[in-house]
Amino acid sequence: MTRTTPVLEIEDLHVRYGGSHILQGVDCDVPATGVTALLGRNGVGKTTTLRAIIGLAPRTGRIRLHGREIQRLATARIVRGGIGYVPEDREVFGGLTVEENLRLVDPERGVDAPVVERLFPELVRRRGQRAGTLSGGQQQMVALARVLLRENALLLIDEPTKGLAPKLVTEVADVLAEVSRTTPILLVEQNLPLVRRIADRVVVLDAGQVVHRGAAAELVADVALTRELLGVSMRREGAA
Amino acid sequence: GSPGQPGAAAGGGTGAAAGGTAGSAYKVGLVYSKSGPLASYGRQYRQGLTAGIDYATKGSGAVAGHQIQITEQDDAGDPAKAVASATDLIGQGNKIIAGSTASGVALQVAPLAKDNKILFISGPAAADAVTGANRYTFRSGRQTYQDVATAGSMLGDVKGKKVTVLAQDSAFGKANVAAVTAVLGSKGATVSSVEVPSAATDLTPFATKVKSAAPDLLFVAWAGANATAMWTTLGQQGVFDSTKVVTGLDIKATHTLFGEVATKIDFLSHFFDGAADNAAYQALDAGLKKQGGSVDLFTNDGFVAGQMIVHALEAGGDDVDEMVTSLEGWKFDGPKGSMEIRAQDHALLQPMFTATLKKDGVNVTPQLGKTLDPATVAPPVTPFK
Amino acid sequence: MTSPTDHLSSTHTDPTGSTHVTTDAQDAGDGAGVERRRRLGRLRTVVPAVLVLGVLAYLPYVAVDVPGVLPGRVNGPGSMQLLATCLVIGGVALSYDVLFGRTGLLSFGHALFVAAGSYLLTISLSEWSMPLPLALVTALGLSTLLALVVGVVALRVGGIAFAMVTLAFAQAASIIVLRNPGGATGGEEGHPLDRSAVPDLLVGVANAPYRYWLALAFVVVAWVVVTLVVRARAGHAMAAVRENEQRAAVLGFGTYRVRLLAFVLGSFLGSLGGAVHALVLGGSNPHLTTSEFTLSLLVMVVLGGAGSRWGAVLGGVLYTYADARLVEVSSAPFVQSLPDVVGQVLSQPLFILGAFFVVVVYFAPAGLTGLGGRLVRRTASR
Amino acid sequence: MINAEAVGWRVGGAQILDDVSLTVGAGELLGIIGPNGAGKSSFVNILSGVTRPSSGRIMLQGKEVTDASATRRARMGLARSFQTSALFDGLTAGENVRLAVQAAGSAVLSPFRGAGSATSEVIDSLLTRVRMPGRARTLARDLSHGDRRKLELAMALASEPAVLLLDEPMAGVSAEDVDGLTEIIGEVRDSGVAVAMVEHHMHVVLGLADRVAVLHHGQLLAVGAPPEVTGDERVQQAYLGEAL
Amino acid sequence: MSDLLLILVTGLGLGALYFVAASGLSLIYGLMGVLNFAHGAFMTAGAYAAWLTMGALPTGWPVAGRLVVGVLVAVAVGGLVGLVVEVVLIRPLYRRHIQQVLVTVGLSLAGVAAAQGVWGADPRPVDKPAWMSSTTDVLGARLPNDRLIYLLVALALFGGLLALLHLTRLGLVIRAGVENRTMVEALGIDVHRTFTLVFAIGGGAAGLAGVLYSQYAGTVSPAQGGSLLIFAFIVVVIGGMGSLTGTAVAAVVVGLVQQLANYYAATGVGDLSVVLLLALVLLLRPTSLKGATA
Ligand SMILES: Nc1ncnc2c1ncn2[C@@H]1O[C@H](COP(=O)(O)OP(=O)(O)OP(=O)(O)O)[C@@H](O)[C@H]1O
Ligand SMILES: Nc1ncnc2c1ncn2[C@@H]1O[C@H](COP(=O)(O)OP(=O)(O)OP(=O)(O)O)[C@@H](O)[C@H]1O
Ligand SMILES: [Mg+2]
Ligand SMILES: [Mg+2]
Repeated sequence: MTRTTPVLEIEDLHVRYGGSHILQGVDCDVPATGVTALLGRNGVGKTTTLRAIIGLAPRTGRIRLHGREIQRLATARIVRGGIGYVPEDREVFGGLTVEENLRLVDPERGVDAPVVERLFPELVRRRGQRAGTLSGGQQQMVALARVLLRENALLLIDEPTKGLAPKLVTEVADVLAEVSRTTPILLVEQNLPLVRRIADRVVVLDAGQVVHRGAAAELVADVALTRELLGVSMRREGAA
Repeated sequence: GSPGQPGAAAGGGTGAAAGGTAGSAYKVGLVYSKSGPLASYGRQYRQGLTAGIDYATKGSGAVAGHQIQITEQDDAGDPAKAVASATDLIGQGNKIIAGSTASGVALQVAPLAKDNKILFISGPAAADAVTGANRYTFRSGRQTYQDVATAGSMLGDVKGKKVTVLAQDSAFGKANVAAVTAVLGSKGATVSSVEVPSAATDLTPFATKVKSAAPDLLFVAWAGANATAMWTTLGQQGVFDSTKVVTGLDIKATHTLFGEVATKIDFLSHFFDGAADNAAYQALDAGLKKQGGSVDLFTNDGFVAGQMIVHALEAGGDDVDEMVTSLEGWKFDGPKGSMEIRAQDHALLQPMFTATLKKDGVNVTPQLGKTLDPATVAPPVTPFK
Repeated sequence: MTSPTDHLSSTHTDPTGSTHVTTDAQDAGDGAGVERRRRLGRLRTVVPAVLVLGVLAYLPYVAVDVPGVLPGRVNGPGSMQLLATCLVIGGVALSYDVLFGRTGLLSFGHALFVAAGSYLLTISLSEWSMPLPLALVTALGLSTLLALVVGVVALRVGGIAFAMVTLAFAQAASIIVLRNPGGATGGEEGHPLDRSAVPDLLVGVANAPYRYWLALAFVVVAWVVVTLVVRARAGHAMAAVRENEQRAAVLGFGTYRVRLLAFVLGSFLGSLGGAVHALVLGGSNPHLTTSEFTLSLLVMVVLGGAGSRWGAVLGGVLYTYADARLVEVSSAPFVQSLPDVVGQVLSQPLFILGAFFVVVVYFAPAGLTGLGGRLVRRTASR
Repeated sequence: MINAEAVGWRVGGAQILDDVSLTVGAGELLGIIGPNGAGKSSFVNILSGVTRPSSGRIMLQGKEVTDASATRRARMGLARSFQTSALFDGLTAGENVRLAVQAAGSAVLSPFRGAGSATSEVIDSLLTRVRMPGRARTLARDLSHGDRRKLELAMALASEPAVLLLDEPMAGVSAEDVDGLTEIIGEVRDSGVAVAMVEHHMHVVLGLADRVAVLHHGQLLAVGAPPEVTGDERVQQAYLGEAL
Repeated sequence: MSDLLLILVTGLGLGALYFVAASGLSLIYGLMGVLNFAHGAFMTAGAYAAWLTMGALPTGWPVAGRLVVGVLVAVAVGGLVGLVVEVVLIRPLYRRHIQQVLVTVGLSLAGVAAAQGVWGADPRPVDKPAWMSSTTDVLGARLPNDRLIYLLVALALFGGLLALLHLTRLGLVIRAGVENRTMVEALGIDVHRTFTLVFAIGGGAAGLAGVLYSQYAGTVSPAQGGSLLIFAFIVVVIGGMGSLTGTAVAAVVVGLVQQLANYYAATGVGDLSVVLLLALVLLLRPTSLKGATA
């Protein structure tokens, strides 16, 4: 791997909610290419990390996007600065139509943007349906399409395949792989086979701290390490 | 040690202010609207009261060497607050309570007077029910019945005439309808009423109803903010073309609110600037000027209350029953003219006025019509329950 | 979108992540020592309550002057009457919290039941010439029946819609009271209490301490009832309905029945408060029927802290106290000395109350008790 | 234990479910799979009484419950979890479970009936069972996503139901815990409960299900033993694709 | 016949007034979930602003001219009040809907009291153009001219607001922000400004309603806004909470029902008619209020 300057640098990131100290000094870089997977057990702070980057969690520490500090900016500014965010619970606008959901980001093209037509033809068919009545998988498509409408310096994607049918998981994996060719992605994912397939690097969190950093292939190869960090082996999972 | 008597003062004394010894003050409590919707009535009353006490004590503010010490409390028009304030004042040893700008307050405070055997002199509250409430309750203003009787006088002989009452559908409105029916109906008029729900915003339907009833006399009993809209609507629908319209004249600030039709209305009046002239009136006028006020509707009630308080104290000193006895049947001259407190039910018999409004530019001033004799507008006797 | 329960999420959490709603229930601890801890916990809620009750019950013997705070002596009639009114309203606020804080029912019609208790008592005493006990039973019975009927209808909808239906019912009642049907309610002038029908101990200025005790007794009754209910299954069911109604239904709670129970229970306590109010004040007045009164109940509960017994009572007491005493502030000399416009504005008690309320909502969103709890914890952790 | 007979559901002019008939017997686990938007959650909603079908009948323990409320069905021994967690957010995890335990009790709703004190052990054991011990005092709102899923399952188990409906219990659960939860669900089934489970994790479905039903565009595409179904070409086409 | 015409026309005029009063309320509620109890105070502010303005302008001007300036000032003042209230009081309480509502309750108490302190509780007369206080004879009915003005203003407001919500990007952002403000921000859209704008628009509409109502009543008084607010609430609820079209329909229905009941029904029914209507709608069509329940 060539050593380029990272797109995102996180130094000593802390998040506290009242008395509980959720992130306790996270340090990591996201390189300017490929997929970086953020892994960890339930509740270790993966989502919180993404939310802290985007400015949705109360944070201290330093976060730099392309060398520019962003930890004091408001969410909207950060996003306009080039970070796209796909939240864990999809959070589509249920009362708005599919079309309106997309037009929110791209007033001109919306559903008719080439990227949507190519990746999510289902949405084009359902453009007039209220997003709240879409199935879980369909909503995930809206959430993804929404950020892809814009040029991004970095995408933060939180468990995009959660609740998707196997076939769609494959499709989403393909979409992400393709997107990652042009845009770096910081991906939170529980589906280890998918991680193995598209991630270049992994960062593993435990109890609010980074406990492992390295190439994805390395982790996959090391059964003992995988078991220690994540409680399972990637290989066996993949066999299922 | 043992806790002693609940409510007793420290050291087991009997009541905080036994008072009475020469030189100590006579305590008078005032419970009236200093704030709230009736605050301007309250202010007039208060200014009148100061002038009245001044007049009756010849400027000394004292009765037989005892200074009259007034303690005020604001009821904001809320009976609950009034009861609490009155309890407090009575507890502090006030033997006389005066005030009650709102009828609700008067009717809830009156029982306290009886319970605690203190003198209560109700203020501007117009409810008929205050008269005859109990032996300890008096009033210093007029009552609804006297208003209505004044209106009736404007028709001359009402026999066979059609009278319509336009009133709000509330206890106040109903009281007016009942009074009109009693006063004019008994003299042979046919009385009907148009009652307006308190929730109504647009009054056109009621104006239309009045119009189609085509009465000889329309009596309007209205209290509330949408009076201007009501008058405008009556004017627009042409009620004034065919009917004599009578209503009560309220405080000065409202004289400009009749809009276009101001000069077409016949007013009955309890009191206004220029309604009468005697020593008491001049004292009132002078007293108000000193306080930066001017003669207006309820300044009379305050002034009269002042006269009654001083008279009661002169005769009774500290003895409430003496005070009551001294007031019963008392005849005196108030700013309106000669007054009499009827012994049977403590009705305040007093002259009433009729008036019209004169517009000159933006100014609107009332002009005196007739002055009615107390007897012709006297309410029937309602003995104590 | 919004539901009246949204707020609860914020009211019940403070930044430390602990909750106050659940103090009764935090015994879901681990195995051993649970029983002891529970008993301790119970002790911790009972002891302060008994202490406060003791102090309050003794007040009529305290002949101390607290100038500015109370009118005259603590046990003087004025102070006693004022405190009695405060307590009654505090109890009524507690009854409202059964609906609002516990079950998440935003009712704008609670005034209806308080007024029903008050008016039905005064009416059955003088109009129907009943003896006091019978009149009391009649008033409570009829009010509860009314609550049942209104509840059955209004609970068909939820959220803001429920608020508006209850408002509609209360408005209707308010209009009816003002219309003075058959001379029964006295219209805007209210209906005085028939003095001859109640014990002498409750009449007259000198007996204000007895009215005070009566009010205190009402608060105790309401407190005990609410405590029992909150600890019982029904209380847990109410919390479940408040937090997530659909979920509660799927678990097998009859949510309609739970809400109805809360509604009727709250209304029953409210009408009891209304009846005591009539006795303490010596009459019923139409202010009780207005939606402003319900609104002020809401204000009280939030002021003190929704979903907490201390909060509701404290809110009610403080609100009533402030409402009564602010008049003094407005006429204070320093206000008179202010520039004209400022002075004119400040001389309106409602202005001060409204502004104070905004400040409380703003700086103590969990209510005054929440604020107190936070301070206690903060100093403790130092 | 529970059967759906020719269930159909239309909403807003669209036929979401069409003539679906399925039965789950005691001690049986039926896996329900199908593409996103096939109508799986809608079907679970109809079984549990959250929505009413436009046609067809639902039988629970031999009685018709088509028009019975969710509450009634819960009382008859039916429990369910939701696809997107539906918890009492303002209460702690322990209280959530306790409510579920209490709701299951058949006692009438008496305002003065005690809350029941023996439940704290039950609560702890339930939480331990779903692999989240020691979280009893955390507010549900503050739980991480995976923990919410587990709590959801604990609540469904709390009532010791006769019929258990699970809507994607594994979604978002960390890989480590998937096996554990799979095991729990297996145990529940083995204790004689009729379980219907919607799930996209194929290895979970294949490992657990006695039979698998495939929904596609609101219709039953196939029902049968797992190998049979996964072997079906149409199922591969519509649902599995080339699995990862 | 002429009576019926008169009742219908005044009913429509009343409905128009209710709509103007309710539209700002509905907008703010629908979009921000804040049931704005201070709306009445906003209306009062508008009414007094217009009254003061009209009084300050040279009396040589025609009344209609002064009124037009007054209306503009009232809308501006209403908008400004809304803006300030949102920025200072509502925004920091973001997501705590009940607290937001309570703040507005506090404001409504304080606002009315302040007006009362400064200008007194008594109503003050306002100037009304002569044409507006006169009538036009149609089929024997004397129709008050001002009702036509109210109708036109209401129609223009309705059209303008609909266009704003459904045709503009601002409208789209507003509708999305209502559902999930955080997510709108996470899409890179500054939602604060949008919401402030909504409050300002709502406040402006309230200011407008305030002047119209003071013209209607012929006076200004501190409690005026509050009395209109009750009807505005009812209209908003019947209209389905936050639906602008629903609000418009409900306003007309409430206006007409009130007038008809007051004229044709026995005394007492008119009083309860609106409340009965509300209860009926809620009980027969509770689903139309789902938006409010969810
Ligand atoms: N608003 C909050 N207040 C308090 N604690 C919170 C809050 N949000 C999250 N937490 C806590 O922070 C921790 C980390 O949560 P987070 O959602 O980041 O976990 P995660 O790694 O994404 O887990 P999962 O895989 O389950 O999604 C959890 O223990 C959670 O309970
Ligand atoms: N109220 C509604 N109005 C219109 N369409 C609806 C409504 N509810 C559901 N649908 C549609 O019905 C279909 C089935 O939805 P359902 O949620 O049951 O899917 P699912 O099989 O659970 O999908 P997933 O696996 O993604 O959760 C979807 O296409 C959805 O868009
Ligand atoms: Mg997460
Ligand atoms: Mg689903």
